[in-house]
Amino acid sequence: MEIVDIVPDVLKNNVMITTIDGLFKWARSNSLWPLTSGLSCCAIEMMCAAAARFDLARFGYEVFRPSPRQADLFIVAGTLTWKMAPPLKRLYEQMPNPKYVIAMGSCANEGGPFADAYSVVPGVDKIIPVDVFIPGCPPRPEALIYGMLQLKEKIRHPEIIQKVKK
Amino acid sequence: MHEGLLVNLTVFLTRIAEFIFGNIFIAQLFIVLLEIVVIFAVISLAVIIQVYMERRICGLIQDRFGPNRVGPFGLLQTVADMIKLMSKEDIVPAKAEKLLWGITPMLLFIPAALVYAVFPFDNGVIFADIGIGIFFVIAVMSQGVLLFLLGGYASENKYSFMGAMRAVAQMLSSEIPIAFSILAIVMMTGSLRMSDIVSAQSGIWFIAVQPLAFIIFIIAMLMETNRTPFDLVEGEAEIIAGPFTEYSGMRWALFFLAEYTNLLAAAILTVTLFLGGWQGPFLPGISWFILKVFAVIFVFMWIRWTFPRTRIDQMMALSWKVLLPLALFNIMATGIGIYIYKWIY
Amino acid sequence: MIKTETYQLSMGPVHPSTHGVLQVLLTLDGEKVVDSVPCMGYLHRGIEKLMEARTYFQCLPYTDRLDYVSAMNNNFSYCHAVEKLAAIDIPEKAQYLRVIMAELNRIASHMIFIGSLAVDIGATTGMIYPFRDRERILDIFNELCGARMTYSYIRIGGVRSDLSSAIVDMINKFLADLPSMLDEYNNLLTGNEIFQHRLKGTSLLSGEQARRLGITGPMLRASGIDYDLRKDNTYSSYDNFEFSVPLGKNGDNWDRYIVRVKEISESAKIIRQALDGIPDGQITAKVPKVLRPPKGEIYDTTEGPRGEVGYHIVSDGSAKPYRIHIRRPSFINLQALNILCKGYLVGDVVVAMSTIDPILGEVDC
Amino acid sequence: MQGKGLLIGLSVTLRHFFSRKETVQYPEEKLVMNDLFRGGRLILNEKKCISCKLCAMACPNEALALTVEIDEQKKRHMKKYVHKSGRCLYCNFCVEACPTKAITWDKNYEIACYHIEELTYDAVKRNKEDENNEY
Amino acid sequence: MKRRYMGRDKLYTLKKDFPTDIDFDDAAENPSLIIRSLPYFPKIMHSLNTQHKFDMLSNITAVDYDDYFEVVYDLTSRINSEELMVKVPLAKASPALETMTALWPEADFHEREQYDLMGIIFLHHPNLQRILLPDDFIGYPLQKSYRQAEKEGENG
Repeated sequence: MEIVDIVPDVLKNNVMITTIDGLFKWARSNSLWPLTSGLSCCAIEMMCAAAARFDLARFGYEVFRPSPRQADLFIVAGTLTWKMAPPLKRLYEQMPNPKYVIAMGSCANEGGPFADAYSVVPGVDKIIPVDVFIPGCPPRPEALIYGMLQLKEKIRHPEIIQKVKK
Repeated sequence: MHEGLLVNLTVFLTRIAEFIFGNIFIAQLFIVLLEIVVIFAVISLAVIIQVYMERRICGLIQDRFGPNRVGPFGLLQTVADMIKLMSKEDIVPAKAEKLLWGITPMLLFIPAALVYAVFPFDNGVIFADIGIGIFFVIAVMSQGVLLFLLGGYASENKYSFMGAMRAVAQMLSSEIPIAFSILAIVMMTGSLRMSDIVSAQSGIWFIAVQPLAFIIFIIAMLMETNRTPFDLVEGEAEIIAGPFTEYSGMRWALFFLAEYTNLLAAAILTVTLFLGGWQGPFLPGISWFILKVFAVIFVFMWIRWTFPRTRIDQMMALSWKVLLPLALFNIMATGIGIYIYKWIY
Repeated sequence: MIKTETYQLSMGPVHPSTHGVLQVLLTLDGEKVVDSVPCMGYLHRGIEKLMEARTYFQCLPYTDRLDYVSAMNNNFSYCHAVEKLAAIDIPEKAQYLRVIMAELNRIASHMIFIGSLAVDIGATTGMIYPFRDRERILDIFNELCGARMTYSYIRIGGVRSDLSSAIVDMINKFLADLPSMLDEYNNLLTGNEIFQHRLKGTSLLSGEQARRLGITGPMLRASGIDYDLRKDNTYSSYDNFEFSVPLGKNGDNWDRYIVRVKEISESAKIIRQALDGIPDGQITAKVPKVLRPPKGEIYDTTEGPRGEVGYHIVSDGSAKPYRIHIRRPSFINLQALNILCKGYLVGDVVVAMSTIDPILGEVDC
Repeated sequence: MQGKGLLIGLSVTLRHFFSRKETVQYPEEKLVMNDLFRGGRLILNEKKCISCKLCAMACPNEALALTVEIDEQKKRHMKKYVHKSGRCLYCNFCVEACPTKAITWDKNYEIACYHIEELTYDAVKRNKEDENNEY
Repeated sequence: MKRRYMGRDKLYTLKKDFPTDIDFDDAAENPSLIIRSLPYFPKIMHSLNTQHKFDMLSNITAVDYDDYFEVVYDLTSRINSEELMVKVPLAKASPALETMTALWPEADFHEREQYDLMGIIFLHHPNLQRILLPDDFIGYPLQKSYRQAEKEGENG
């Protein structure tokens, strides 16, 4: 639901609320700063996405912040193990709201090749909420960019998720 | 000598204000406040342009484009970043020294903006043309480090504290070469006043007369502004983000702003001391000034995206064992030069 | 009286310079490192256990994910071991193709090394250039087997597909451009005085120490010990090619960097010779649909980009391996971390960690 | 001479500042995926499929869950062909194992989704949906 | 140059020194050395290290057979260009044997890994702790009897 819909009729003339909301949505969707955190294979593809050929910077998403305090986006790139789960959750909690999570690759989605292993978390969404899933093992850098653009859509139009869900 | 465009504008505005308020004192106060607002707006705009420049230059150097999607040519990218940072949650670490931690980012902007009071932007356009101009700049610029120390200490984070310690060490090593390299110029002009230094360069810029001082000054200025190859304070690969590690959202943005404000100040200082300030043919002074400042900023960014980072001990060794003796030698050479010059003429 | 105290700093598991999820517990005295302990296992995925439940063919994709920046070399090592166990003879042509791909992947892996070292040392541009050039190799692999990182190209009994003329052209073109790429890295990084000052004389590892710690690969050779399995225990068709093994002198960070840079051109030499001399013939040997190696045990090693990759396979005569244990070079090389860090500054720890060049997928298995 | 290397480095980066850019502007320009590319979703050609389940047996990680139905004429039909892409290694073993080349990749890597349920899909059902869309 | 397996003559000389303690399959092409008596194990390894110049302990692995454990050492001699596989069977009840860290310092991580995943105890090891799995992990996953506990709690 848009904030516009919550506004009582008396205040409908108050344009500022909706404008600022829209402005923030525009700003957030155009400035997703990912946390520098590669878990495994997909991290290399994440680096490739930021390198010359694919250039994440065109969308303004290249500011990889090493400190979770300044990051907006957590790209879980790789296999999550039970040993890594507590630090990962802590990192997620250290990030300031609003924060987003992308699960990149099969391992992060549902455990991937290692779904049956004794030490692997079968899916990041068991630990932290995930906004976008990117299938692939590892996904191509374009697929990551596409995933980030999907996230951008989601931030701008939060209502589209309900439409897609069956 | 007051003939610049901006001066005339100010005089004109003062007249209008005097007419409105009917009191010369209130009118002048009003104009001063207006000037402060304008300078803050200009600094903010310059910072936004610098951040955009940095990201584009970084991209172009690295065979890619850099931000080019948000707005025309990606010009609104930094605006989006700033608005986003404003809308972020404000996290205060549970173990931080709350008061110190909270006020640090706000205080940090003061020394960063204060130095702009004595910079001559154009002929006669200077807020306070005080007699100890250059001394004032050196004194105020070094205050920034105190707040780095404060922020790093108050965060109660080991990385922050290490960053803060490094910041202090770095400031101590950079201030002295800066002061000594500037001293050579002061010897030549015989004045600490900024406008005198600029007008002394009407014939020949000091970069030609004092090349050694210029090199020392640039290297020390890179240290002062914490930029690669001397970005030890926030060396990402080593100590995460140094003193800012625990800051988020708008508080971090203030650190970020202060950093680029310092960079701008460093570029302005370089232009004023070595590149003839606002002076130049044909175009009005202010445009020459802006052109030169951004050229210097480009060089700083170019250096940043080319060089690796030094180690803390190497940085200090460079400063104390190389730059300082060289600066002292330069002072001696300048003294001899001045003496010979006077003896000939 | 002033008293100083040491303090603990935990670098990782998420830290920009630990190349994944390695955690290093540093005991520091100011900025000086007193002690450093690597803690791994944050990426332990139990590959050895998973392999026991899969057939020999199905194990292959898992080897891709061990050392994920040089999957070809892992495929190679695994297939070599299984073939030795099952006594399968590989056609000459397949061996040449394997060597070409393994060496190309070695170049790609060393490019990642240069890039990550550069970014750890603060030169971001130095990271982008090798990554840009690595894309060329990935293009070749993509054309060859349709994947950028997890190739599964080298199969038990041979290789998956033949080289097309387009791929040969791509490789030739890459090899022609390689010297200019290396020149660029040398101009940007190797020649840079700051870079040299950072690397030279730091994190010394003597030859004797390296030998005793079982260090292998470029790290051992940087300490001046001439030991390269491609020469000292030739496998596949490496004895057909002329190449030299670059050696370092002091075993400092600089040597570890330079040895790898030199290895890139040596690998290029091998590829060139192999491309010229590809014999005609089959690309796969006859391998039964369900491979049941005879009962027995094998330990086989090959030279990966990080050192000696070894597979210990126990077969009980069934289609699935009874036990596989993998000797991962980065895992063993990490034992040297304390020697490399002790007595140096925090800035050197980062560099030392880079020049060990651990890949966490391999360390944690 | 100290400092020479620094100047050479600066010249390298300045040259690149003006040189041609390497970037493929992704959403507008796309790299062409070759025939071997393994990625995207599996397409099942039901006419070719003989329901032998070799693909599921070749899979290292049980990412394919098949349901085969035997109709009145004792012919085998694929009723459900579920591909759990969350377990998939994209190793191509299933495609290679197929004796009739009935399965292929659709080579569309733009399949990021918002819900975890969308990762698992039924290729037979997708075929039907496509048919319905066409008519 | 190709590495050889340790020559049969050398194996015989070794057998002469430790007649009852070691064993090898004479019929096999590359017979691995099987150590029958645990007390002599460090001595035999010492002799391999010093006399036969096996300067590299390339790999340590442990195999879980139906009724015994077997620890396998893969030795390499860079000097003589030789290799050798040494096997030590251990009883299921007490899988413990002497550490090799004194002879080959590189054995440190290898032994910790086998302890972690297979539950083999290496006596006198300087720091025998879990290396890959978390400290609170229960069981030794590579043992054939290990059954994965019901997906370790959905709440994480």
